[in-house]
Parts: sequence; C-alpha cells; structure tokens
Amino acid sequence: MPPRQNAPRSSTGRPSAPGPKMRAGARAAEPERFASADDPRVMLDREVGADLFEPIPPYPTRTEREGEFYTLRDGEMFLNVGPHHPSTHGVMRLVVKLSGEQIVDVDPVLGYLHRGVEKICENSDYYHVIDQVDPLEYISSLFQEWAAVLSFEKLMDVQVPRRAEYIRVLSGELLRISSHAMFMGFFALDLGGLTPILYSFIERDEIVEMLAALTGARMLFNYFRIGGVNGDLNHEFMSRLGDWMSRAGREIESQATLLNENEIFVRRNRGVGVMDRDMALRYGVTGGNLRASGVPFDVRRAHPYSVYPELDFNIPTREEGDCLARYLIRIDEVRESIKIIDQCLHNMPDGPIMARLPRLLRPRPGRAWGACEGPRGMLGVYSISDGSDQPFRFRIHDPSLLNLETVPALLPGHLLADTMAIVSSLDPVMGGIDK
Amino acid sequence: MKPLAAFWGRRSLNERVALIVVPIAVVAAVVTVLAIVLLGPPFLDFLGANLPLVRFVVAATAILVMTIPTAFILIYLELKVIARMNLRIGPNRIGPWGAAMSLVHGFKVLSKEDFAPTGADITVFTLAPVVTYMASVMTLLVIPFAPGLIGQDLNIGLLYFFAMGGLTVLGLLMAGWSSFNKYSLLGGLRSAAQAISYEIPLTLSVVGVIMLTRTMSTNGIVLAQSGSVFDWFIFKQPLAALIFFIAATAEANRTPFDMTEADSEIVAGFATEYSGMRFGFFFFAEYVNVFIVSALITTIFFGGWTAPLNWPWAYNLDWFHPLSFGLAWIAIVPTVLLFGTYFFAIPVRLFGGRSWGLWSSLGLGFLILLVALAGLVGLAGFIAFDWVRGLCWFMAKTYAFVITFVWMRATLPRVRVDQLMGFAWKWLLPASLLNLFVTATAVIILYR
Amino acid sequence: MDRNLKARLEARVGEYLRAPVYQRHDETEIRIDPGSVPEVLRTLHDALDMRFEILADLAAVDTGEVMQVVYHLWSPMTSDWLRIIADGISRDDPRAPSATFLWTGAEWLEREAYDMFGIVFEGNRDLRRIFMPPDYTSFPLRKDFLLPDDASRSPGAGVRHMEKAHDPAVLADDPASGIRRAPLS
Amino acid sequence: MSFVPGLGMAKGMALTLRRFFKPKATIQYPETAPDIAVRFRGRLQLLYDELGNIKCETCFQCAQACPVECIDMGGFDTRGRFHVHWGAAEQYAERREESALRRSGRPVPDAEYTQFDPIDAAAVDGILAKYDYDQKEMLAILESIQDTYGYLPVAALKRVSQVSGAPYALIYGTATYYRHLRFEKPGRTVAVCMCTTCLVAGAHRISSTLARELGPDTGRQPAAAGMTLKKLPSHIPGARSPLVTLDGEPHAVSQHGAAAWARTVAGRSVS
Repeated sequence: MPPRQNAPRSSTGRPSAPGPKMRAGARAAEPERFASADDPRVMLDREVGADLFEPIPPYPTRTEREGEFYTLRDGEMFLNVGPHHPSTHGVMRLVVKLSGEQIVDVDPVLGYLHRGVEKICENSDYYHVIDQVDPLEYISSLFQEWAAVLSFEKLMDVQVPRRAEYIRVLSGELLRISSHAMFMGFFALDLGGLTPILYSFIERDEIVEMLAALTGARMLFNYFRIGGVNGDLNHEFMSRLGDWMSRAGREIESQATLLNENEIFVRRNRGVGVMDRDMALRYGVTGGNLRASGVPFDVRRAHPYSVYPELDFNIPTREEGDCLARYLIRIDEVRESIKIIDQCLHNMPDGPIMARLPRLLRPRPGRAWGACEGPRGMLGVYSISDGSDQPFRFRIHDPSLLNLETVPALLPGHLLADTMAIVSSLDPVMGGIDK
Repeated sequence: MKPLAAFWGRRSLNERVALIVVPIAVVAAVVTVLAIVLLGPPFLDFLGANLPLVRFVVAATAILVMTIPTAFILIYLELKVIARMNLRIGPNRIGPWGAAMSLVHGFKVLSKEDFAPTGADITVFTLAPVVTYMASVMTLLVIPFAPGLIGQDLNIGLLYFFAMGGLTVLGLLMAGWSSFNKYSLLGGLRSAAQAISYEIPLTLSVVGVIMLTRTMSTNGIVLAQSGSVFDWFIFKQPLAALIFFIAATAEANRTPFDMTEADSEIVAGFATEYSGMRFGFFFFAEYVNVFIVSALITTIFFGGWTAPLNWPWAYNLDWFHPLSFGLAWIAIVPTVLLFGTYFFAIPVRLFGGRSWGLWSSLGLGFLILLVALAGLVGLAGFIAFDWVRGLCWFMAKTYAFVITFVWMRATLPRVRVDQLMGFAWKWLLPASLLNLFVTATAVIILYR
Repeated sequence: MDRNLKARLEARVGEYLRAPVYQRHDETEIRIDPGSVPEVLRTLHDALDMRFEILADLAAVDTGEVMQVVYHLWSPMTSDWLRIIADGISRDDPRAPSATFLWTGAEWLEREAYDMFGIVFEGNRDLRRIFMPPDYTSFPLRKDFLLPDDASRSPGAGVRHMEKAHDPAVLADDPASGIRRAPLS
Repeated sequence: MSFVPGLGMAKGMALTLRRFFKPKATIQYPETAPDIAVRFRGRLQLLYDELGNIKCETCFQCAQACPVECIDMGGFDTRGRFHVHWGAAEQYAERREESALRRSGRPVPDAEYTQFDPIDAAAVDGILAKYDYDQKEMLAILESIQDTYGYLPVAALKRVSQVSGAPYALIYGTATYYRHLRFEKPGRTVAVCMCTTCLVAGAHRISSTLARELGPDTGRQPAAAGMTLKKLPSHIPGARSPLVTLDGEPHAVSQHGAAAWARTVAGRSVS
C-alpha cells in the first residue's frame, strides 16, 4: 500500500516565498506503514468506493513531526475530536491518535477562528484597535483591551487618572470572577456534571448585567480608552454591585460543595495531566495553570501595572500541577478577587476618568510592550508606532495559545476521557488563540 | 346505462357522497350485528378454550403499549426534576406545566428524517434499535405490578430478566459497530465491557434473596415479603440492595455510569449516527430501562406491591355491587349528575366573583362533579380491590426510585471508564460474594 | 527602569549587542544579530544574576526593509521587561535560529511567526502553518501584503486587491501601494 | 475528599435537593421583561418615520461623536445623499458586492460606485502640501481637487482626512454643502427635479421622455453611452421649472424639446 502521506496532491502545502525547503528530502526516509484498523480500505464494504476516504492528512505532510504523527502503527486509529464536538471550547480540533482508548499522540489543529485581528489593527487607528481586540478573548474581553491600552499608554506617555485605574481594576476583577465561574461550569460539564454550569451561569449573569450597567455591553464591552475609561461609575452599577457583594461568589461556593469533595470528581482529576514546574516554565504557561504547578508568577505582582501595588491580595499557588490543582486555584483566585473588589470600593478616589488627549493620536515613533494578568494568564501587546495614526505593528500575545500547547505533551498515556478533563482544566479560549 | 349516467350527473356532490356512503354503512352495520350474534358465542368459547395463550397475548400487547406512556412520563419527569434542581423551570410552554413536552418530542422524533451514514451496515443499523427496545420491553413481562397483575409469572423470572438485560447490550453493540463511526464504536464497546462487568455483581447480589425465598419467580419474592415492613429484603439484605442499586445504575446506563453515551467524551456514543425514530427507539429504551430497574429494585428489596402498613378495614364492598341496583340506575344517574352539578356550581357562582356567569359556573360545577366521582370510584377501588391498592403502592415505590435516578443524574459527574471497571471488579464483586457467603451461612444456621 | 540591569547586560552579553542598551519606562531593550540569538538567550536564561526564565512573548516584525524577531523575557531579578530584538533578517530569505532549545513553548509562537511572516526558524522540529490553511501561499502580516478592503478606512484608501507579489522592488515604484516602512531606530 | 466514602456525593445530593425547592432563576421573557441597564448599548438601528422615510438627516454628528469611528456612511438616503451604516463596509449589501468585486481585481461596473474607485493620490498630496495641510482651507482644497480630477473622488476625500487629520465627517460635510462640488464624473448624469412646481410644469412627462430616450429606468445605467438618469434631490433655488440638470448645471428643457435634447446630450444624431 502506498504511504498515505504521499497522496498525489501537488502544489499544496508549499509556500511560494521561502519555505522549509529541506523538508522535501526528509519524506523519503519514513517508517514503513502497516494496514491498521483505521485504514478505510480495511473496514470497507463493497458498495462504498475507496475514493470516499481522504488520505490523512489530505495534503503532503510538511514536517517530520507531522509525517511521523500521521503514520499509523498497527492497532492505532485517528479520532477527530472537534471541530464540532460537545466539549471543545470554541472551534478547536484535536487529531487524537488512539490505541484502544489510550491516547498515543495528539495533534491540535488551530485556525478555525482566525480573523487576522493583528492585520486589521495595523490598518485601523489607535481608537479603533480597542474594539477590534474585544472579540479576541470573548469570555474576558476587558483584559485584552487592558493589554492594548497599557501598551499604547506607554507608547504615548499618557498618565492615567487614579480613579480610572481603580475603575479598571474593579471591572477587571469582576470579569475575572465571571470568567472563572464559567470555567468551573464548563469543567464540570466536560466531566459529565449537568448542574454546575447553570449555577455558574447565574453568577456570571449577575456580573455581566452589572458590567452592562457600567460599560453598556454584556460581552464585548468596548470600555477602556487610552488614558482612562469610557464612562464613570453610575448608580445602577453601584446598586447592582452592592447587591452582589452581599452574596459574592455564593454560586461558586455552592459549586465547591457540589464538586470539591465529590469522590468521582476528585478521582477523575487527581494526578491527571500533571505538569511539573520545569515543564510549565519550558512551555511558557502562565496564569492559574502555572501557579497550579508551584510557580508564583502573576503579572499583578511580578510586574505591577496598575494600582495593584496599593491593593492587598495574595497569589494562591499549589504544588500538584494536576487538573484538580488547576481547578482549585481558580476558586482561590475568585476569593482573592472578591477581596480586591472590596478594597477598590473602599478606597475609590475621586477625580477625572480620562486623561486629556488629542482627537487624533500620533505617538512618536517607538515600541512598547504592555502586559496584564488575565484570567487565563498573561495577556501581552507589543505595539510599534511609526508616527502615523495607526500602529505600525500590533502584536497580540494570548496565554491560551501556550496553555494549549502543553496538550500534546500532557495527553499521551491518558485515556480519551481525560482529554476533556485536561483540555478544559487548561481553560483555553479559541477566540484568543486563533486571533 | 344512459339514464343512470344522467341520474348520476344530476346529483349534487353531497348527494353523490350519500349515495355511496349510506348503502355501505347500512351493509356494514347489518353484517356486524349478524357477525356478533352468530359468531360471538363460539368465538368467546374459542378464546376460553385456550385461555393461557390469550392471556399471554393480551399481556404482551398491554405491556408493549404501556411502555410508550411510561417513557413519556419519565422523560417529562426528568426534564422537570433536573431543571428544578439546577434552578431552572424546565418545559412550561406546551400543555399545562409543559406536560405535553415529551409528546411533542415524540412527534418531533417521528417527523425527523432518519438517514444512515455511507458505509454503515444498513441491516444491522436498522435492527439495533429494535433489538434494544424489544429487549427492554420483554423484561417487563416478569414484573409483578399487583397481585394477579403480572405479564407471565415465570418460575425463573429473575434469570429471564438478567438474560433480557444482556440482550439490551447486544443492541447497543450492534448499533456501535454498524454505524461506521469511531465514536459509535467506542460507545458500543464501552457498553459491552460495562455490561459484562456489572452483570456479575448484579446477579450475585440477588442470589442471596433467592436463597432466602427459595424461588426465582418475582411474584414469589414479593409474596415472601408480604408480611410486614420488616419482611422486606432491604432489611435482611442491605448490602445486596446497595450493590444491586449501583449495578442497576450501570445496567441502565445512567449517570454516573453513562459511559455509553458520555456526551462530553464520545459525542453521543452508540447513538451518534442515529436520528429520527431509530434514535427514538434508543431514547425510549433508555427510559423504559430506568423504569424496569426501579421496578425490580422495588420488587426484590422493597416488597413490590405490598403495602408498608396493612389495611385491616379493607373489607369488600359487595353491597355496592353495580348490578344490585338494577333499573334504579335510570333514576340515580341523572339525579346524581343534576344535583351534584348544582351542589358544586352554587359555591362557584356565589364566591367565584363576577367572572363566573351562570353557565360557566354550571360547567365548572359539572367538571368538579366528574372529578369527585372519579375520585370516589378510585377510592372505592382502592379500598375494595387489592390489585388497585397494590398497583398504587408499586407505582409509588417505583417512581420514588426513578426520581432517585434522575436526582443522581442531576448531581454527579461521570466516572472514567477504567475507574468504572475497577470499581466493579475490585469492590462490587467481592462485596457481593461476601454477602452471598454470609447469607448462605445464615441460611444454614437459622433455617435448619 | 533598572540601571543595574543595563550594567549587568553589558557585562554579560556586551559583545553581542549591535546597539547600545535602550531603556524606556519599564522596558530594557537590546538589539542583537539573529545569529547570536542562541548564545544570548542561553546566557540570559542560565546566568545566576539574570535568570530570565519566563518567555513572555515571541513576535516577528516586518519593518518594510528587514525582518525582526522580538523576544520579551521576564526575570524575578529585575523589575523590567527585557526585550531582545534580533534585527536585520533579510526579507527575501528570512531565517532565524529557533528558541525551542530553551523554551519548548516557543514552538507554536515560531509556527505563528512563520505562518504570518514566512520567517524560517532553523531547529524548530514542527515548522508548519498554524492558522492559515496548508495550501495557503502567502504571508499575511508582511507589509507588502495588502488588505482587500480595509474596514476602518473604507470606502477609499483601502480598496486594492489581494496578495500582490512579495517583491519590494515591484512595490517601490507602485504609488498606489501604501506600503509603510518603519523608521529604523 | 472526606474519609467517609460517599460523603462528598451525599453533600452534593443534599445541595441539589435543597435547590429543588429554591426559587428559580429563570426569567420567563415575554411575561416578565428583564431589567435592562440604562447604559446598555443594545443594537444600533436607524429610525423611520410614519411615512416610511428614514429619519436620519445624515448630519454626521453620530459619526463625529463615535469614539471609535465605527459609524460609517454609504448607500443613499431618501434625500439622495449617503445613508448611515455601522461597522465595516463588508457588512452591507451594496458595499459587500463592491468590495467583493474589488477583491476579485476586476473593475466595478456599477456606476453608483465609480466614486469609490481607487485613485492616484499623488495629486491630492501635492494639493494638500500646497495648502499646508490646513483644515481651515478645506473648501479651497476640495475645489482644487475637483479642478484636478473633474469631480471629488471619495478616495481623495479619505486621503485628505488621513493626511490632514481632519475628520472625514467634516470634509464630507463641506463637500456636500457646496453645490458646485460634485461627486459624479462629469458628462454622466442627467437629473430631473420632481418638486411640486416642476411636476406642475410637466417634469414627470419630461423625465419619462428622457427615460425612453436615454435608457430603461431612472437610476439605472441607461442604454445611451454612460448616461445616468436620476431624480434631483431638491430644487435648486432660483432655477426655473421644469428643472433638468446635466451634471449639476441647470438646463432649460421644455416638454416638447426633451426628446431632441436627450438625443443631443446622448450624442446621437437628431432625426
């Protein structure tokens, strides 16, 4: 049987401008392939023609890694988890190589949500960028705005009023709580628990309505501005917030009682997908996933960027680095965030909420890197200005990409059922990954 | 010919219809009456001659028909209970409190296109849902709903039940293999493995009961616990009851053991490629299974149709034999209807407010009267006939367990496959063996 | 900004710098040749007074004349972000050494850079397109890749059609191609 | 995880059982409306009056107020001017096909959108440099642009707004305010005023004649080479009815002379 990689497809997978030319030679020396249970021609019955089945992948493989992944040994089969699957967050596709239910290897296929936001931002001026980056991490979009705004403010030396900073911290932490609530719900859902997702959506809905009263939108708040925020705190927001603070995180606590001690839940997560300290650092994992493996790296403390130095909160860390730790870290962070919100409400200064800026922004040529701590890790923006009113280069760094990159290293050896536990414990958001 | 055509041509449409229908109707009526008069008695004799066969056919049909409303009720129950448990309302638009929801589900499933994927083994693919459904329906035959109300009182009832339970898995396996989909395949194999490992503790846990009752007939088991509450085997065999409950959960593929259609892992398991009524069969079979499992737990460990409290005053109401009134019915019925209607209508008219006019209040009064009469008749039946009483108790217990299953589904996450197997082999099997050993010892010591 | 860090950097990787250490706000920036990336990264990662062990970001930049690969590092020893610019990669055959020998996570970042800019990272074991489809033939984030219709300015300036040749020589004398070039500072 | 096996599960079951009797969080929408925040942005949409005319006067104040310039103008409103849209051009039907065509690289045949065609902006830059990028000189700038190109290409206006930094709204307002500035390529458009006076003076008959002569229907591209027949948005004050304009300049056309005039304009021989 001809090796499947060399399917007769020409003119594909080869960039016109400089590409990996040296790969071409590599394909000659590739391991000899056996007929496997996955081979369509084995399971085939008469009336179905062989042309029904595409070779996998349907293009000549491009790297040794890809060729070696898409070569099946005996008893192995591919399973496409996604892009349409109940428990892939967003439109993610994992090509899983299984033997039985044991995972041999994984190849994540990204890009189903790619919109080219960086290019769009480079062609739209500094005011536009803020609402262009909104739908990137659609679950916690304020943080993406925050990173962009931080970078721009460094770029054009803007001094943000303290009240604006406090409002940013307040809304940001609220959104962090809602994002974590959604994480817990979906995590439980991927493990087969029906109920927690609805409890967490109750929590999230309160917060999101609150933020709608503040920012004017439920999901894609286009709220932060360069040098401040769009609108000041209003009575409706404050009253809603007051109601919520009286029972802050109640639903999340109820989930904790529902899951944290549940034997089934704990057994499914303890010791699953263990990511030790070195591995986490090598993979550039950030956020709760990194802290769950014992590295106390949180941009809010490691590199203070707003009024966070004035606030009193601590960075929860855990040593195990397994799914359970990653789940529990989130709960601790929710409690910390509630503390932060409380402090923000108590010492919220008066004053303006916007720095005075020209209508048309033309920063001096320069470079700036702004990073903030989102719910999933460090969100960074590296922007270059060439003196025009559009950023010359607008680079978005999304934590979910690197968090998801650990999946091919974490999954092998586990069962198919653990895929959902591990992937959703890493909490990726495909909108941010695919840019 | 021509005058006839002319006559036909002159008739209007209604007349033509009448001309066709009326003679047919007349002929049909005459024929029916004649058939009843002439063939009726011999037919009845024929039926009476081979009664067991007739009884079996009637019972099978009744059970087959009974599964549909049962499944509907269970589906609606699950929707509602789970919804309330996660702070939703659940279906509340179709019918009163959304009660017609599952009916609409049924229509939806019927009206959907059911297609088979290319490369599927069509015959097996089509056969699989039927096998599953029939297997789960056939198990209903041996369940004693009430004294005398049992499909077929087999003396190997439990054995029959477990055999049929095995068949259910066969259907799932067929579905998983024939769908030509890896998810389905995984689901089917999972269900096979799960069934194999959980049949054993399930069966072994019941053996203790069999030893105590010295019979395998479900009816016999119920009769053995018909003394008082403490004759129920939940008190004599608590461990067995626990094991049976857990194993039965796995047997019915319910959360936390719903490996076969673990929706977040393998998309819908064996049912991934199914749609339309083929899927509907699986859907029904699942809920019928839940009902059967609960019914069996009730039968074996919770005294079946026996009441927790005995009814000393359950004398028979022979004086109220309907025929004892004779022609008086002609007077009684209208009188009761008339005065009863007024009796219930008057308070409505008086206190119902302005919106209740004369006729509307009379109508409501009539409805209330009907409800009251139905209640009276039911109460009379409950007191008079012990099968009504038994049925009520049986259903009450069974639905309690059904709701427990739903409750578990609302709460618990899913167990992983290997943990599932490990639990079965490492814990349930030894425990059931231990239970068996202890029971055997006790039987030898006490009952000799 | 951290003056001490500047001194340490000059001490450690002084010979690789092709421009003086540049500090602004809370960022320290060094500019090196692409060839010397592995040594510099290794030094910064391992040296006991550096310990830049968290790779914050790996970005590629197309300045219109040359390509750059920009690394952002974080270390517990300083309060600054360290930015390393590997400068002067030719646009015609852009090649740069891979950082995967230190940070495995850089693999996908480099895949992204390759996908968007066509920079070939030698030593990356799995350098293929990550977002774009495998049969895609051009590099969208290059400056000579022109948008079909640019949302913010439409109608008008943005309407040119897609994927002109990636040849600066052709584009140089094409007035309609608004190819922007960064002032190389 | 507790030491008593099953205790954790029992706790969970107890919680769900308690929640079973708690009040529900569902908002039954049609019966009970959710309380929507005052600031809630919701969906942007244009309002129409009871006659079905769009209420938007295209005053561009929204476009100027919008902090991220997400409001954009395109298409035509009831007064024959640009129509208000939001967001990227690709979202709107007429623009979508436009940009699709442009993406295909072929010239856009639709005469309505010739003004969107890309232009060689070098001349614009020269003009702007001459006026020292001064926003106050906008009228002069626009006039010289029209002298250069013969009309005002939208691309040029965009270029002006990019380079000089003046809001596009301002430039566009200026361009639409002065009547001698035009967006159509010269030698193209015949417009008939349909105001009451003109109608009394027989404008309708004239326009039907012109339509018959020039082409099938008002607004479409007529059969005669490159002629467009339009309704005039509003009567030019002082011009005498019936009012027919050729590229904005009023022409004296009588009901009877309309056909001959059309032929002459279309460059055909007068029979």
